[in-house]
Amino acid sequence: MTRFWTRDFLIALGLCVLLLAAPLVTRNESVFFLLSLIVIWSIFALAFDFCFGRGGILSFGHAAFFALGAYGYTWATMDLGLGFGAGLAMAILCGAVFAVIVGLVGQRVTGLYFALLTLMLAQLLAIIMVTRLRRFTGGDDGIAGVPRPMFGGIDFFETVNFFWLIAAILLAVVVTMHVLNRSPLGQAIAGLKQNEERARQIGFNTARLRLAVLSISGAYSGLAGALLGALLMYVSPQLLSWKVSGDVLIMALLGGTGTLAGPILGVTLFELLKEVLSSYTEYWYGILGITFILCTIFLPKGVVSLLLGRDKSR
Amino acid sequence: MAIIVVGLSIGMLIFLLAAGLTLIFGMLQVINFAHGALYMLGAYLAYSVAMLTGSFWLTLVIVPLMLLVLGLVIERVTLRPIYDADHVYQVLITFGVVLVIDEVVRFFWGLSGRQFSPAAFLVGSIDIFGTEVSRYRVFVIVVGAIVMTALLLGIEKSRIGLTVKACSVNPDMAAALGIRVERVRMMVFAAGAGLAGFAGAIAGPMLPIQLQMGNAILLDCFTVIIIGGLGNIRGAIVAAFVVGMSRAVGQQWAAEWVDVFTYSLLVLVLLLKPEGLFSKKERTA
Amino acid sequence: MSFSISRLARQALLAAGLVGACTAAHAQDTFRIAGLVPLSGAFGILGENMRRGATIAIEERGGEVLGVPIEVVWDDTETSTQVAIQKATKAMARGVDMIFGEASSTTTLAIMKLAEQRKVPHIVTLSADDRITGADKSRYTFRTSNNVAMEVAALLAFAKNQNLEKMYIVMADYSVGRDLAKILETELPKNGIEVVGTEFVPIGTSDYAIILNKALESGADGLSLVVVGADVATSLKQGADVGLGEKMTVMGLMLMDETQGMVVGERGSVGINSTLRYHHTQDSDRNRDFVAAFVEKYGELPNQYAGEAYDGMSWWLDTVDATGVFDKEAWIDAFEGSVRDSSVEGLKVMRACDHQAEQVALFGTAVPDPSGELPIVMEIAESFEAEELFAPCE
Amino acid sequence: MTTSTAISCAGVSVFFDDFRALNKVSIDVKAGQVVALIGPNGAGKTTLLNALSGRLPQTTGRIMLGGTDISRVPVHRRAAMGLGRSFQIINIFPEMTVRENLRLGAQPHKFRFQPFWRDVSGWRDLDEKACAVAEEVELTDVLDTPAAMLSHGRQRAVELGLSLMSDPSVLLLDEPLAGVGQAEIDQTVALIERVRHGRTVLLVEHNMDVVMNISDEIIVMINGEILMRGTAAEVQADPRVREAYLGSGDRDA
Repeated sequence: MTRFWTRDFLIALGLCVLLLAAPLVTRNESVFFLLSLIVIWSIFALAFDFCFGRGGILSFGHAAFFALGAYGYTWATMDLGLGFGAGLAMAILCGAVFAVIVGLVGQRVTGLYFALLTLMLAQLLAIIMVTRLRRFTGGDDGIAGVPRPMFGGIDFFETVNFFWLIAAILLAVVVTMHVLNRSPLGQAIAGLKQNEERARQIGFNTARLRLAVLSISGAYSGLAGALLGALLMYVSPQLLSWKVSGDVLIMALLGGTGTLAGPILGVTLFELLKEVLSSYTEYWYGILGITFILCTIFLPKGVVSLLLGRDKSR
Repeated sequence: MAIIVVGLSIGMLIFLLAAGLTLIFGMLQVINFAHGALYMLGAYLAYSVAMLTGSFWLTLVIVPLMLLVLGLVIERVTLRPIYDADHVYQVLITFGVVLVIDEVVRFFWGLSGRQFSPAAFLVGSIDIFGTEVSRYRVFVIVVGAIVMTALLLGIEKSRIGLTVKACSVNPDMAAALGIRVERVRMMVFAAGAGLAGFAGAIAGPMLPIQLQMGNAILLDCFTVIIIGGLGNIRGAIVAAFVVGMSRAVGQQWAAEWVDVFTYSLLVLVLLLKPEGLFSKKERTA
Repeated sequence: MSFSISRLARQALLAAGLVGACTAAHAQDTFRIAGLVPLSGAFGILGENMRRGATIAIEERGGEVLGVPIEVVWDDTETSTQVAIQKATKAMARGVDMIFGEASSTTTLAIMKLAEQRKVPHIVTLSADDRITGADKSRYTFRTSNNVAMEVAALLAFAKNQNLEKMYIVMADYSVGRDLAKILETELPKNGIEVVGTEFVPIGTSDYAIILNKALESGADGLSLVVVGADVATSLKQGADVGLGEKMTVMGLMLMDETQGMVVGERGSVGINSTLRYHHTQDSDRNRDFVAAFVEKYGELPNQYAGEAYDGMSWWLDTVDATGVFDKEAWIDAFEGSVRDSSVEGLKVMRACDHQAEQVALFGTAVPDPSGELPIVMEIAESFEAEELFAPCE
Repeated sequence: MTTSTAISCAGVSVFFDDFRALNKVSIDVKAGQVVALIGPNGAGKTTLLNALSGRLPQTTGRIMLGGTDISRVPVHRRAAMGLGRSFQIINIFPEMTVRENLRLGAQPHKFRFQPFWRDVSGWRDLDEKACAVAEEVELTDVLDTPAAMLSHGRQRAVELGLSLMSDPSVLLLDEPLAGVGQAEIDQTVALIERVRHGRTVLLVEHNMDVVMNISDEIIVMINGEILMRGTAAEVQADPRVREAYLGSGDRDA
């Protein structure tokens, strides 16, 4: 805690730099596409882990924040005709606002029950968005033609350029999160996770702290959702599926929670594994499952523990 | 009348699954996401057993036993090594088990769905008070009721039930009393898997046997165990009927609103009585 | 720490290099096809058969077109539009010469937007949504199979020929379903059939017993059952319990075929009427050859998904081959207005105005399999000519 | 020594369903005093502390801190108003160092409005405050050790230090000697003697020697009610107290 340049932070930065440097090695578009997915899901996994690994709040419904971010961006850019920056702002707002709503609704509920509540709220939102709000969500069909950014005369339809942009955003996310974790608020959140009762007793308004955790996590999730919408140029309520919430949980835990490098590593491993396995075997799904089981048993602190050693907080 | 029979049969099927899920939660404090996959595997195995032996009744005996054994293996290989870790990791590992079971089913049975018929006298419909209802659904209700009674008696009256209760309420104390808690956990998980297999075999003639059947019913089971209270078997019984009947009644009058209604109810329960509608004990862990 | 990072980096670069090497190797010396079909999830069985049908089409021409080998990469879209879009974007980044797929209309609609942007020819052999060749039509997308409009026309004609009086409609609750219900509700009365009730059911409903019971008790003699995905099997299987097929004339779009019969079983299937995109008994030389090749390779008869996939793929490849040039725009120009008199289903014409194939529509009825191998086989009950089904191009 | 009341409650009851854990209890503690709550298990001592600190809502009754009614004030606000407490079971932030623990304890009070990008480790006055308290509770030598690695007695000191960081005028201590080894008891008692200066202390404790030594007054509770109140000598002499400890210790909440 004393040093600013913790090993975890350095590794996370290193991963970002590695990603940013990828275009120097290859010019292959499909590689960038894969890397773009890794970048976006890394932001999402970091957002999820801010909630779970930092704030100690388990959620099975993070897909809702992610999807609302994607839709917020879509509405801002397609319906309101706003630019990329305003679109991202809208996405962040949508994610954060819904997270606050979830937090307010679930004020009296904690632990596993809160996790189940988030799952059910996300399901409820999914059903309403598919069946009752077709006009705004495109129903099962979703909305195609979500724009990518346009500024500085750069063609962001070139996957490389878009990749550079989102990799820079990932870098910004990593840095801001690190700063946030070391800030008074970050310390208060750490206190909330380690001992909520005591945090309340020494004078923290833990209810409000939980809302802060959720809204920050929701905001980052919304940002990630918007970037995915822009990458695919498509959004649909399938983003709300509980599988999305499950995926991000798996990725974050696989990599190692409560760290910055862990979620990024988890996402990278997950996506690369999927990519490599599915090109070699039809049964990649099952092999992925076995890999998870083995990792959970033998690397309970995540892949990142291999790099951080036993003393992971330093 | 048809509504009642349909509602009860849905409720019974969900109960068979939710009972295992809630028992496992009570004992292991783990939400077993693989429960739906076990149920699906049970249905496919039932198909194969029915094809091989030609007997519907044999499937109802053999399949639960097979799943029971599989449950023992799964518990021993995946959950036991990480008992002491955070429960989230145990949930995560059940996700992994889902992927593996899905793959196994795809490997052995392929992508196409299957079906098999129940014993001949269960085919078709019978007339009850002037309405025609499916014989098989009546059978499901009867069998479900028998299993339900047996479970209740087993848990609340028998020695085994007491042991299980002791272990789930206070494992350390139980261990101090000489109960082998690890073994009890394993047995409970296996029993839950066996029940899931039984549910799969029962569902075979009534619902299409296909790869995604487990996912579809799992959310219903979550609904039931949340409304009934996690770990509460009596609550699960009542909640299964509430869900089953509300499905049936809902479809009769407003099919489009059934899902919205169900999830709203769930959210309300989680907010107002997170320990479940039918649990007395205050629990907000 | 630094050791592990460098190892990771090396692996990442290796992975990147592998893909890079593959794409760099062939510029125009292969014809690259991206097969985007669901191989897992609810539509996995559809995608698997589409893959088989298309594979026969490629193999029967020796795996070559325009004198270069065909390279197909099949990507599992996992029955999810989201995944499909990811795979499609990746495929286009790889640089492919054509896209084949998908099964679900929603996904196809999303993919065709991408294909249009990247100017890649896109062949659809299953998705039936009218928008694909209607409101959302694009220069790069062609449909060689049925659309919903013609299937509905066939359904209406079939209902009329059955001399039904009262119809009950059970409809999947999604946007296409809502539109369809409106069409049926206005068109059926014009044929002298009264609509006595319409029920919208959420996709993925696990129990249809109550809804089917309502239909039975409505006094209708006909039931239009339009459901999708796993719901088809669910509803029919549960209908079997109450003898649905015996008490009402049940008809629907893509409701029953031999594959579906295996899931539903004989009892729930016999007597169910459904549109058929293709049937292996169709009488044409090409069909006989195709069926023979298919049976030899896969050991079973081709179903409608396989048949339509074969038909679209072989038609397209023949057209491409005939142009003699490696030019996507030229292929598209050639395919517009192309006449296929030797398709497995007889004459097909690719309309230049909307890229929809004009063709026959079939209506089949499930009957017990005389050989006893399958629960049921489909018997073609009626066949409607293209002129009855299509309005001429404007 | 002033004679004003530091903390008091009137007619406070806490019911769990039909079980009355506290039944119309009224007490008042004068500023600067050390008052001990004793009684058999289940007498309602911890419940009373919980009601006073706001951890449990009281069913009936009123709680006053100084001259202010705090009956409906949430826990965290009571802490800000000068009410500190420690817990029977060690209740600290185990993964943090002692320094981080203490810093966190001061954060919600004097140092509330700080920009979010401010790095906690570069925060001088917060650090000084933490060091000052660490000195008071004799933890200076282990400032940068993770709290979980300390001995039980020293974790008690962290616990106490945490309660002091908000500069409380009233301290509620719940069994500060629970689990502390024989060797460390004197040390901990000395600590309590030190921190009581300038503060009011209400303490629950089972170690009678300690209670008799450090408290100005003793309140004996049984079955959710107050049995008697008096000096150490008065309590020791009262036959009812003896009977309460020997006779009716069967009630277990």
